[in-house]
Amino acid sequence: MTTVALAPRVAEGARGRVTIRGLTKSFGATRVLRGVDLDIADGEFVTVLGPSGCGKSTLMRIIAGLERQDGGSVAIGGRAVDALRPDQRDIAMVFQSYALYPHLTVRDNIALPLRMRRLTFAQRLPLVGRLVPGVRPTERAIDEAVRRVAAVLQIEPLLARKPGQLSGGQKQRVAVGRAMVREPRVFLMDEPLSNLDAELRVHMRAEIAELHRALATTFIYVTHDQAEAMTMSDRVVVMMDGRPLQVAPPARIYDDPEDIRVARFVGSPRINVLPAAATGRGSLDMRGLELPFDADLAAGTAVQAAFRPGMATAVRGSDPSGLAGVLRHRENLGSDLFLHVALPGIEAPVVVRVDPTAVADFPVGEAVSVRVPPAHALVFDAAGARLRPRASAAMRRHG
Amino acid sequence: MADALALPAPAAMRRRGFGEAMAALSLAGPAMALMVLFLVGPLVVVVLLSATDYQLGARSLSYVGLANYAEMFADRVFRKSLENTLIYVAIVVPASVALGLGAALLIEAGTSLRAFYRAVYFLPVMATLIAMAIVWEFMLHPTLGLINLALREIGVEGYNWLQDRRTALFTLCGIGVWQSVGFNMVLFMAGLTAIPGELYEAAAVDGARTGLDRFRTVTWPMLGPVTLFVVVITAIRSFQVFDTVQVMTKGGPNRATEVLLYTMYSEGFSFFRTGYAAAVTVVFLVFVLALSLLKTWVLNRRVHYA
Amino acid sequence: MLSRTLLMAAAAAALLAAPAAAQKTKVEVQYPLGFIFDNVFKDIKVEFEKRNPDYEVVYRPAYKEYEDAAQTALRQAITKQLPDVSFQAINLQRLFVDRGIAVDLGPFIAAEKDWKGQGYSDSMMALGTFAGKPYGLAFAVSTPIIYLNEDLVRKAGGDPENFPATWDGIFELSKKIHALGGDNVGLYHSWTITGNWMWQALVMSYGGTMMSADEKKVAFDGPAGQKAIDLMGTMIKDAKMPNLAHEAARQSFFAGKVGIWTESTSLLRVADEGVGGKFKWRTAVFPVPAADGRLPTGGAAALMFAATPERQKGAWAFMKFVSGADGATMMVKGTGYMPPNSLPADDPARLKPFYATKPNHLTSLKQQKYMTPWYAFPGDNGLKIIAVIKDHLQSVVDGSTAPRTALAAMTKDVQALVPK
Amino acid sequence: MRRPLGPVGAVLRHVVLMAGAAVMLAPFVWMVLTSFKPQAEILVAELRLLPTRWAAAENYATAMTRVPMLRFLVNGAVVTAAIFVLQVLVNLPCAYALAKLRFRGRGVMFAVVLLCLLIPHHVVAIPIYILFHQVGLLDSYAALVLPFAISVFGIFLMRQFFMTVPNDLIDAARIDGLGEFGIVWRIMLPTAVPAITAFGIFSVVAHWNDYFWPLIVVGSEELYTPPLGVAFFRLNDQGTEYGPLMAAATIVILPLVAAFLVAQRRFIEGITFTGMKN
Repeated sequence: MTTVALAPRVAEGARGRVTIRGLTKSFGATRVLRGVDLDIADGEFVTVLGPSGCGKSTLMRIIAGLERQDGGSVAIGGRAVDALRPDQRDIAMVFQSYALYPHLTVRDNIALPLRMRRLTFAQRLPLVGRLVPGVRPTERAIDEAVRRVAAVLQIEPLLARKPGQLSGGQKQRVAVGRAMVREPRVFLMDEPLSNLDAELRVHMRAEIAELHRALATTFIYVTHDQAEAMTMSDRVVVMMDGRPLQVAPPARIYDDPEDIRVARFVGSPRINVLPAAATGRGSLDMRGLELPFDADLAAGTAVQAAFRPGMATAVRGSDPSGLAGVLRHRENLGSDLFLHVALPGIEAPVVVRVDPTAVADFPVGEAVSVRVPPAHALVFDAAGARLRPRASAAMRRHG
Repeated sequence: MADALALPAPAAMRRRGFGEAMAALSLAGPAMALMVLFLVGPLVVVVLLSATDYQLGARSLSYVGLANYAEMFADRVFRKSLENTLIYVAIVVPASVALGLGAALLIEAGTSLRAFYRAVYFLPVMATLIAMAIVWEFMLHPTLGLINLALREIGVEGYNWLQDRRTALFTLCGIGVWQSVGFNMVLFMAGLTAIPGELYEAAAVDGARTGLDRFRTVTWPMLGPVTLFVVVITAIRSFQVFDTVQVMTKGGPNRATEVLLYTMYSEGFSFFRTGYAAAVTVVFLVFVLALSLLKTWVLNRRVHYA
Repeated sequence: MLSRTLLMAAAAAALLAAPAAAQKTKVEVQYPLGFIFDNVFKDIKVEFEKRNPDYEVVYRPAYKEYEDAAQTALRQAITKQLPDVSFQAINLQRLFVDRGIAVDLGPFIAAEKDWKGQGYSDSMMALGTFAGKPYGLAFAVSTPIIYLNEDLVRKAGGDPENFPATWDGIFELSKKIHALGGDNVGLYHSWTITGNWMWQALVMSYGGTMMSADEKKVAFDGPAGQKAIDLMGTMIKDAKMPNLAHEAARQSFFAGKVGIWTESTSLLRVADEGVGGKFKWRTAVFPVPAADGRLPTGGAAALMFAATPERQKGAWAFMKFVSGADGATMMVKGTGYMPPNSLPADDPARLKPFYATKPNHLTSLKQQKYMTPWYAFPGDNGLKIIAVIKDHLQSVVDGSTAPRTALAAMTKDVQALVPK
Repeated sequence: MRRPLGPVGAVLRHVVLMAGAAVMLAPFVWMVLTSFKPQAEILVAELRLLPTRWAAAENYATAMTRVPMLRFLVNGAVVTAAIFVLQVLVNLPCAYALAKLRFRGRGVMFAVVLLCLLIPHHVVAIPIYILFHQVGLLDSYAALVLPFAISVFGIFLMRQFFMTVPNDLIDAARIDGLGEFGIVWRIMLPTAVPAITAFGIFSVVAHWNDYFWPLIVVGSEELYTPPLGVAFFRLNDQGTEYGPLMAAATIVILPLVAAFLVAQRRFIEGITFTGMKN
């Protein structure tokens, strides 16, 4: 997929714009979507990220028209599509299981959507359809389109095979090809990489990102894998409990989460969260350690302070400027060394990244102190909403 | 704009929902209509008919309550029929299940000629029973039949198998067993292949040395549910014995081979006593229904569905 | 069997020639007991079509036996596929009359000139008359007679010329034949014939009836019936009658293994062919022990099932022909039945010379004085009653039930099936 | 999977299985041999396997011509094929709807299917007979075929199979522009070929061999199916001409047995598969 021969589509501004308003959906007593609003610009690559059961797949299926919403609306290209069948919405979808028709060859799989729209019912009839006038030129055009797509995806040698004879990666490409061939306004991708092995997944990530750049079509991509979200998207929608928590570019999601659930979901190892309390004098008390934090908090207000393992440092022995604990376990990944430090009275250990060359400095069972640079501490209120110091809060409004 | 969009399009959406229901209805509709016409409706009708004195072709009928049932249980032919059917089931089920299991185990115990044996034992399942009944009738002919000729070769006096009231029913049982062994055998084979090989290895590690040990510790417990299932469906099939009786003995001699379905057939379609035949049908239904429910229960325990 | 193949071929040819024959009106006919009647009906078709060129006779596959004939026709009535003319057992005509299937022949007879003059005697017409209306035209009538293997009888010390007229004498002879050893059978009484005909014969020969005069109560358990059932018991126990199927017994007689065989007169021609000169045989009269003893008239009558006037015309023409003097002549020569029609027996151009050369055929004629209608049970359960009687008699013949016990059970079961 | 038998066990296995095989095969062998013998050799009461004079041609010719045997075979083929085609046309869409569509009343519908599974066909014979009598359908091809157009077992089996088809496949088809009918015939039908084959074998075997229903509804010889035909043949000659009779029996069982011998594995799998669910 190194060269994309498909000409980027002439921008029509709103062509691939997706507008979602107040979308709600329940399955029985379970509320799956609790009011989703989303604006996706034409040509944008948006990833919907969330744990399983957060409603991200339902959201995608409603956009596709495969599921009916209880309330709210979806517009594609400025036109409400709620009453339209999936095939009338001008979208294409790549499924997690690829959903290739097992009885059709790769060629026929890719050609099927074109046949369905370009041929009449009579022309599609088996055997006799061939005799209906006008079939031949259309079939030729379809065949041409299939070949073009196959060339782009480099699956020409596979065209005569059936899906059962393909590897996972090949199937994935065919599925993408079937979506591409109809030149939709919006590509919907439902965890398209999750059935691939780790190595192939990394490779396909790059290909999809490249494909998006080449097609410049709107991509809506659903995944529970943060790496995919972070590496490919223009913007990420982090969804939880049927609601988008934050919609932002990947870096912002990681560095500047709006909600503790977002902070917890994104990043590996997980972010460390410790209870803290406002001192009432522009700082927080985190287990006896004072963190400067300029916010309007009454003294004693319970908050949660969080910091990513890579942002803290660890020193052997006890250190008054750090949180005192005991080293329980070391995780040496070669590139990184993660220390799991147990703090008294806290169940989950705090994880800190250190330079792996320093492994000898940290014997298991010894006392370790964790230092948290105040600038890298993220503060959330008891309910999990982000708290910001006064200055940066003002700044953020323009950001 | 946002507000305008936020309004759902209820009419349009309802239309789409309606469309899906319509699609489901048109897909399932023909089957459902036929189901009512040919299964549910007739089931109700047969129960209702059993409370009437309807005669096929008659212009009227009247309600007689349980009179048909009273007559039935007082009728020697019916009691004989019920008794014979139960005897038939009681013989054919254990015999054909045991032989089917034995054949499956023996065939699977080795590799040579496996396909041959399987095909041979299965052949009677495929062959048109009515044609084979005629062949059996010839084989059982008192003077010209293979069986008596073969018996005479070894110095045994044969019987007039189908004409003798002492042997007729058992002869039919024998044909029933012959016909269903192969069917049970393949079901058992399917059950055998479903037993993971590791279990035999585990049993060997745990000290099961002889074939009997292996059978008792692994094969039999694993085949248990299959066996129960095979027993029940063989019972259901045996309850429906008809072809051999109709063509070979017509229920005779002296009702010695009268069975439920034949009673129903002769009452309904030879004597045209439709109401009475419906009552016989209801009794037949009760037995088969009980067995079918048992089967569903067995199936439910074994594989999860619905 | 070759003739049947020819028949099929002829039918096929007729089918191919359909356009040419399209003008002819078809008369669809169905009759029972193909092994007795096939030849006769083949000839009748030829002769009838010669005399009635407007009609074409089409035969349906023959009914196996009388009960099968009735069942099939009743079912055909339901599927509306009745033949135009159907031959049914004399005692089963009632089923079709009661159900309104058979057509009243009164108007057709009324339109005929000198009906009686054509040989239809009152006694014969009575066989097909119900509630005062004629429905059936008797076609072939029979009585039970005795077939005897002269060779075996002689070997056992009997005299075929002076064959015993009593059961006791017959049993005595039977025992002697049985004592000859081998697999020789002294006596076979064809008790299964159409379920109850022979039973009626025994009961009636002792002066009994099947039902009370008002047809409400079973009467065959009276003294006559008791004698009859005891007689059957004696046949089994003393006269050593084996428990054979009817067909097997017939084959055995033809093979020369049965000494005394009670059977319908209808099988005379079949027996001629079956025995084929292997041994000498003759017929004798059936014992009628009681002074008021009777014998039921077996045989078949033609019923009209045709529904449209067009079809009825053809059906009537055919019925008239088969039961008339010439049809009866062909039938008698080809079977063993007695003629229904009074004309041919004494007609030198018809049966007189035939009877002169076939003394076996005369036995039944000698019994004419005993003839009484073959009783038809009332109500809808006629067929079932026949089956019930057959079952109970079977239990006597196979020795599983004492005769009197069986009679009591049979009485009870039949009583339950007749209208109250 | 199991340990191989020792030499004694192996021999014993063959001895027992061969004895069983002889019993299973005896009627077939006797039937075929008898169909080669002239009447005179059949009627001798002694055990002789091979004919001294071969009468195969006569016997089979008689079997084919005395009754319209060819017609019966064609009837059998037409009726079984019609039943199977109708079964697919009627039951496949229903199974799809029950497996993959959400609509009100689906639960009730499926419950009815499960209930109907418990009804043996013999039970509804009388009412259907009366129904056909009322509408004048008795003694017709329709009477032979129509009652079997609905196969709740087929619905059940297909539904079970469709449950295993990923929903994604159906969604993909919807997005590609297929309607629900299109999905049934263009996607589900080809996908379900193995299950349909198994069901087809089950259906064909059952209806080619069926005797009960044709016996009841058919009166005219022209409509006889092979089982009725061979029974009719037997009645027709008083059951004494065994050579042609055995030839007729051979002819009737031949199509299925031949198909079975050719595609043994498939037949056994089909019957096992349906048998386990039935």
